[in-house]
Amino acid sequence: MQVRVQQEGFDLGAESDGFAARVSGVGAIVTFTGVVRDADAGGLVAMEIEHYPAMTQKALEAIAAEARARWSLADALVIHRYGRLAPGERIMMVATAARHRKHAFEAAEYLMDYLKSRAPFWKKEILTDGRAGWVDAKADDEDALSRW
Amino acid sequence: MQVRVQQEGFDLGAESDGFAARVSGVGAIVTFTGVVRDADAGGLVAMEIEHYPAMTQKALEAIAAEARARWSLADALVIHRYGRLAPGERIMMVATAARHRKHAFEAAEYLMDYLKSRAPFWKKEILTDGRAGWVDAKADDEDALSRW
Amino acid sequence: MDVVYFAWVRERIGVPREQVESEAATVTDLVAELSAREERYAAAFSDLSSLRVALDQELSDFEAPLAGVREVAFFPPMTGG
Amino acid sequence: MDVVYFAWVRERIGVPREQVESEAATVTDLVAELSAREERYAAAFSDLSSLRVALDQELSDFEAPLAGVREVAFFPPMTGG
Repeated sequence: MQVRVQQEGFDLGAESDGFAARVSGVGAIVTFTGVVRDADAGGLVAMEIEHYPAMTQKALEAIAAEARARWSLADALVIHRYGRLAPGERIMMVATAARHRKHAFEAAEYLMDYLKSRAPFWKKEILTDGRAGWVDAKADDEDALSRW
Repeated sequence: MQVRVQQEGFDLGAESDGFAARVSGVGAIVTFTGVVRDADAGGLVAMEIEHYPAMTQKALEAIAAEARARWSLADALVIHRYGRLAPGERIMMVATAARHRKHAFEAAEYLMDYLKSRAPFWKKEILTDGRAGWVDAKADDEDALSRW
Repeated sequence: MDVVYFAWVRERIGVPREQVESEAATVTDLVAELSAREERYAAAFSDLSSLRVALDQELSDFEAPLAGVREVAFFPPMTGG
Repeated sequence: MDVVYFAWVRERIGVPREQVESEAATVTDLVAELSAREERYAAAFSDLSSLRVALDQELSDFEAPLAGVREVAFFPPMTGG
């Protein structure tokens, strides 16, 4: 299991290859990559991601360990960035590997749902017109946790 | 949209990077990779994948086009191999890109469910003890289609 | 018309493809005609619920008419992915 | 104990971290104590339903006791991923 919290970018291809090369006996590998997209109203200059360094690594490891146990994953990977990111930059990725596709998909969605609402990150959108605002947590994201 | 049916292997990292580089305006990229895993009872020497060349490309394109329209995907990728594969080799991959993670995940699962039961591929397991047998379609896989 | 077979259907019938002269109106009629010709067809077509059919490379069903069809394919349920 | 703030809570209070001397028994007591001290705390803590609290880097709740706790963190609902 690998959990990394970092400011620098990551290489999606190399991470995917490395993850796939490390697992054996699996039939299914799922990756999810989160990308900074433009604000819903447009005009995004940057996304600033703040986190709680003393807590982040520990919180992500607990989430990944829970997913791994629950779906008997062969392995799980979580990478999450912080700092200032431009539109189109990759924010984070997860990867899961399991014998069956349903388990790999479910575990990846579980990781994403928990990262969204239980990992100590906060996003601020910086807009072209000079405004800036913290992204509100969505009720949908909180509700998503209830399915697990 | 890219759909490829091929005998040779594919480079998961390069395909993931290439796909991610081609899409813009998205927030979520999901990939699924299928790997030849050992038979449930063990002893798999090879998996032979037969297909219906005149139909395969067309069937995969129809499935990918339906997924793309249904979830407003920015793009979709399907690669599926045929021929003789050893345990641990990659059989196929799909990738989806959408604004929101739920759509990217659902579309990838839809692609997989339809590839499993509606794309003209058949798998034969060659075992160490000399036996060989066609993999039966699972009722579960057929049932999975009813959720879409 | 051309008739093509895949996976264990191909193995039981013994050829991957053949030309068939037939006036069969539907797939079911064609299946009955072939099964009456030789045992290997009867064996391959003994349980239609375990077979699928495609007409000109489109999934179809056993009641479909064959008029104008150039290629009929018989195979077991697909196992892609 | 150390008290740390993130996102708009940090911005309203004006510092990311401070040492607080307090005999508060629970998080709610600490919030009341700080809110009584200065307006900026009252503003940041005006709606507890929009706040989350972690004690020694573990998510907790406002009724939790503070005995033995070294670091209290206040922040809005998380938006990772």
